[in-house]
Amino acid sequence: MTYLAIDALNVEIGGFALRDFSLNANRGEYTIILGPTGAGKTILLETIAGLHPVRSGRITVEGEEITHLPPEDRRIGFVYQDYMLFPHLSVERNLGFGLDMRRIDRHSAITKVQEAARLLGIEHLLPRMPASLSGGEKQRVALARALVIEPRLLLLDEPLSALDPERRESLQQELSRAHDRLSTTTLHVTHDFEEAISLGDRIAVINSGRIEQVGTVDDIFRHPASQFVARFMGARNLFTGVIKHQEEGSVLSIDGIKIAVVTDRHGPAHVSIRPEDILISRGKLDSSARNSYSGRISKIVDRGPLIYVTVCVPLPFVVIITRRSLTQMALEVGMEVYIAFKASAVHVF
Amino acid sequence: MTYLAIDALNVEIGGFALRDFSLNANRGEYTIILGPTGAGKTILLETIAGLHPVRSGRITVEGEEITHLPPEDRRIGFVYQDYMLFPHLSVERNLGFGLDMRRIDRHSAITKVQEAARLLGIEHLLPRMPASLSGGEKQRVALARALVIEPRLLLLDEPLSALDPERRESLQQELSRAHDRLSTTTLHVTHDFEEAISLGDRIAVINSGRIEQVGTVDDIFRHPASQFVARFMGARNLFTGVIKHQEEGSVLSIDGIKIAVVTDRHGPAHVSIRPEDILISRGKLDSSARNSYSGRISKIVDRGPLIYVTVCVPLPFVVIITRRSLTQMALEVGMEVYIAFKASAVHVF
Amino acid sequence: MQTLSKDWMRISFLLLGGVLILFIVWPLAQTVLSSKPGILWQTLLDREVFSSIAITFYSSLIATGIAFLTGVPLAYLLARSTFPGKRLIEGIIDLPIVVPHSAVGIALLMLFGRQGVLGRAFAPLGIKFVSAVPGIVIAMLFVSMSYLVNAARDGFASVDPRLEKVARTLGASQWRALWHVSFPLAWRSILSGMILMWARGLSEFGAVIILSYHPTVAPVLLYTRFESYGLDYARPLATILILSCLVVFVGLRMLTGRSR
Amino acid sequence: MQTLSKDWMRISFLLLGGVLILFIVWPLAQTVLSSKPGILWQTLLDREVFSSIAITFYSSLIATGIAFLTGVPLAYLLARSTFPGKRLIEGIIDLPIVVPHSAVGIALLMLFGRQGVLGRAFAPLGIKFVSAVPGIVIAMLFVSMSYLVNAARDGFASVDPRLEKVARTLGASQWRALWHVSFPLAWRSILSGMILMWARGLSEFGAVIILSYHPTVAPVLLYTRFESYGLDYARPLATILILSCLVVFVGLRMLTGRSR
Repeated sequence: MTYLAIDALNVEIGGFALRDFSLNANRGEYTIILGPTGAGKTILLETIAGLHPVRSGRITVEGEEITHLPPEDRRIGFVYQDYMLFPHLSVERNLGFGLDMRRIDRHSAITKVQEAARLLGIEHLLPRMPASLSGGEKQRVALARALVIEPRLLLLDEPLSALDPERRESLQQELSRAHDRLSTTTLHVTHDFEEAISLGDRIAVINSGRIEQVGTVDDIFRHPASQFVARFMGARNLFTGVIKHQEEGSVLSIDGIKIAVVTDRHGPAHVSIRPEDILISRGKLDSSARNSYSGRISKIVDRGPLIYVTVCVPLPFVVIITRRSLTQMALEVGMEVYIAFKASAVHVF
Repeated sequence: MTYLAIDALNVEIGGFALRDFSLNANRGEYTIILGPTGAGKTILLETIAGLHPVRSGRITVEGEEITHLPPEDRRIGFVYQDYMLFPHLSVERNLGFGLDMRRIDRHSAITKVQEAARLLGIEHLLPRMPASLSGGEKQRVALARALVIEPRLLLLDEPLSALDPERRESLQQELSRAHDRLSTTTLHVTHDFEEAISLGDRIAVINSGRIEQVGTVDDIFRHPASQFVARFMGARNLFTGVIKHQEEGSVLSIDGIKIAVVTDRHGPAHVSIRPEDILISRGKLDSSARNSYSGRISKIVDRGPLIYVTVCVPLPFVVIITRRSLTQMALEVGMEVYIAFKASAVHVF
Repeated sequence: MQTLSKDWMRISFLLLGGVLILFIVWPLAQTVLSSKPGILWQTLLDREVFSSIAITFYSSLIATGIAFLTGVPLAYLLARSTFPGKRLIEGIIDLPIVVPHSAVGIALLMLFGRQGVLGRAFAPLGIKFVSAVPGIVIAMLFVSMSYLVNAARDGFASVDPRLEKVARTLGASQWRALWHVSFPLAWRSILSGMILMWARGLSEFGAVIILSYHPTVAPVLLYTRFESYGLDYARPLATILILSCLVVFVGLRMLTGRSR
Repeated sequence: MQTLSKDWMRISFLLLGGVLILFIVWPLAQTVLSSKPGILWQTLLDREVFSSIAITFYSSLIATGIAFLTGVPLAYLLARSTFPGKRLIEGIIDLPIVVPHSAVGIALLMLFGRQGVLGRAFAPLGIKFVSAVPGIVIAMLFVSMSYLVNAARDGFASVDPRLEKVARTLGASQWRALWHVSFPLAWRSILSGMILMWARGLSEFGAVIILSYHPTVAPVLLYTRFESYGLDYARPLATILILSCLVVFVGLRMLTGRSR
């Protein structure tokens, strides 16, 4: 049975609207809601949390309808992009706020706060005031505050976007770890494509208040359901595989094909290669490019000055070349060609 | 004789200081002052315009000392990055402001305003109010307003940085055109490396209130005088040549070497190629890369995981490769190699 | 030369402004400095003076309390909601600043006087407004409530509404979210508004004198002493009033960066 | 349920705030509405009323003019410069709002009275302040200048100083840059400050009555009529004062988005 069911929701708030919005999630699932800025992602989450009146439609959690329940009776954790810690309360009292409001007895409240702080590694911050925390610390406190009430649903509104890149990675791991441990059903809103891919069991792409597509990363990337999804994903060579460290350097294996990469990471990972970084030739290449494959051209798309050539290795690689290269090399569909790209051109995330 | 001479200027304004700042310019010269954000470029210009008191040092124009002259007596045109049009005056009265203040008679004032408006192609905007103009239009008006007083010196404070890329190019041409026509001695401040290269007869690189180096584009690029200049320029393959349209596409010629490029421009131009976009190999390459040259390795610099290889074609190209490629190909200084890069990897500006 | 010409404009502006500053400071300073401490102390011990000051202080405190109960919720609505007529209400809140004080007294008397609608309505409850503390309170309330409502509205407006939203998701009712989050965060603004309102209430004369000659508030007592016995007799009380307002005002300034 | 609980808090807040709004509007409305137009007209034709209104209006206008000449330059300095004692000056500018009006009258009388330092200094010039228009003007100036200075300062602060710098490079002296650029751009704020100051000056009673019983300003005339003949006789004049303030105030509101 679906754990969270949003059914034909209609909401209208100051010029913005959700229309016939439907989305389901199973217990413990981590769903990424991916959409461009201004797609109404925050309003969607606020509506699920009960902060906006619903015109029509239903929201149910575990079969219980919560559509018209006030937010304080929903037990849904919410983390805003810019933290929204209570500036007049210490970290400890921020974490305890939800328990105080629910009139949990003092003793078990202290235990729960301690537990949540331990889970996110912020025990040492408990006596501090929010103003003295760094961005990453604030974010962790906001997450702990939402988790301490043992929410039935966790809503994250672009939780990583206000952080600098290094912090981002560590908090991303924190999120994964917390989710693995607690398996709280989570909706995580973002406009960042790579964030979506690294975190989501599944991704829902939304645009102007409407679901465009829901599916796995591969589904959405390989079979975009609409023009918008295709455009939003962009033309990229995106692959998922396992990175191993070998003598000659790191190698990512996908379906038996090995791609040399430059990274410290290992284990499952995603990589992308920009189509303009791939070289195509009719003869075998002997160059500094460590990745070199032979394949067959499966598609040639003409886009004015630039030509998109898809080469199946059999893994499909999209390569961008100039019109002149196309005529010079006389490329045609079905032709056997070589492609090559440098290990440093492979983006791992 | 130098037209503008700034000699050992010392200025201190709210925590920021110019120290022993010296800079000369000949009549009609277009000098770019290039430096990172926060290097004190705006304060430098404001000081030259007379808006900050000078502690010590001298500023002379045409031999006349202006160090302590009030700004209204200097006849120095100033264009701020964010236009600073007078919002309560029409474009026409904005242009005429400097003439009114100088009590130029009404008839010749109208003529001068018309001329300046014609030079910058804003005659149709004269009756409009500044609030109704686009960014590019505002910029043109601000430029015309500064030029209408026939300044002895024109100071431009990041005049292009507030524009979007397309506007930028057209206003950049406007600037060149106005300068070619009027040959007003100009100081143009920017933090944008490419803007500096496309516009400057000469470039002065400044950092924290101090001149680091003054010279031609080539001087600064090829022979950085300091660590800072070298770092700020970055490791790029930068060349200057002439673009011609040929049957097979556009080609840039430099010292007899031809580089295929993708562009609509022709005539003198600069190009840069990122070192990581160049492929290196020991045998001749037959690929989609339209630019392919043989040359000799003149230098190999080891920077940890990445290696910088300089190949003289004899034009020197810097190529970045991985350590593994280096050992695999057994590259050594003096070795004959081939390099290749795609026409689309060449950045023209 | 540049610095010199700059200085000329600055200097003339400072001189002009200095005249205005001097015009404010000189009379107050002279009044305070020319009073002997012994006489001030004696004046304070005067029963009539003491009771008038006491009445002034606590009437203004009651008026501030009433404005707190009614005006702070209104300020919250003005900061958080948009509704038709909002701009009108904001205008009405600012209105008492410009209505002549003696006209305020007349208008209040027409409504709260013995013949007035509310005067008659409250009479059975034993509350009368003419020549009574309730009259003083409503006069003070009328002329000074703007300061509290505006300060409280600005205070609430500076609290991010999403803090309340987060509190709601954490289990706080709307009321508790206001009480535990927005109210403590707006408290400094509200408090400074209350102090300003209280001080403005203390200083009211025109509206109060029409409603209540007896009991007498301090500004009215000051006036009657001046009328009956002349300047020298009025001066110590004036000094005491100015000094107590200065203390309140300095306290206010220390509480907030800028009071306005 | 959520909307309902939301509404409960809103409704109770609106009710509480409504009491306050009603408290402001009702007395004013009743005063205005219960006066017959014929009687108002007759009152206006009364020589004593007409001259008191004229004196009030032009005294306040003169006070506003003086504050414009001295306070606007000061406001410019406060907006554009930082100098030691700036915060102190800002405090002094706000001070008149909290000083009791009758104490202001006493303090001014001590300085400008027949025995006062300035009173004696101005006497040879034929200017006297007690029972004379100059006294009315200084009383009004004291209690109302804060509004103009603060509005002008905010107005100047909102003009980018670089606009003046550009004007300087175009050949404007410092003074002309101020006059042709900053002043026109701050003009709306300054004008609204002048209107507010003027209206506040009109409404002053406590400070004025101590300095000048004759010539009589309208708020004082209102009070003396009430004292001598009672409420019914005072009402038409109160109505006229309230109406003229309302007109000024609505004009102010239309001039600026929000007056504060």
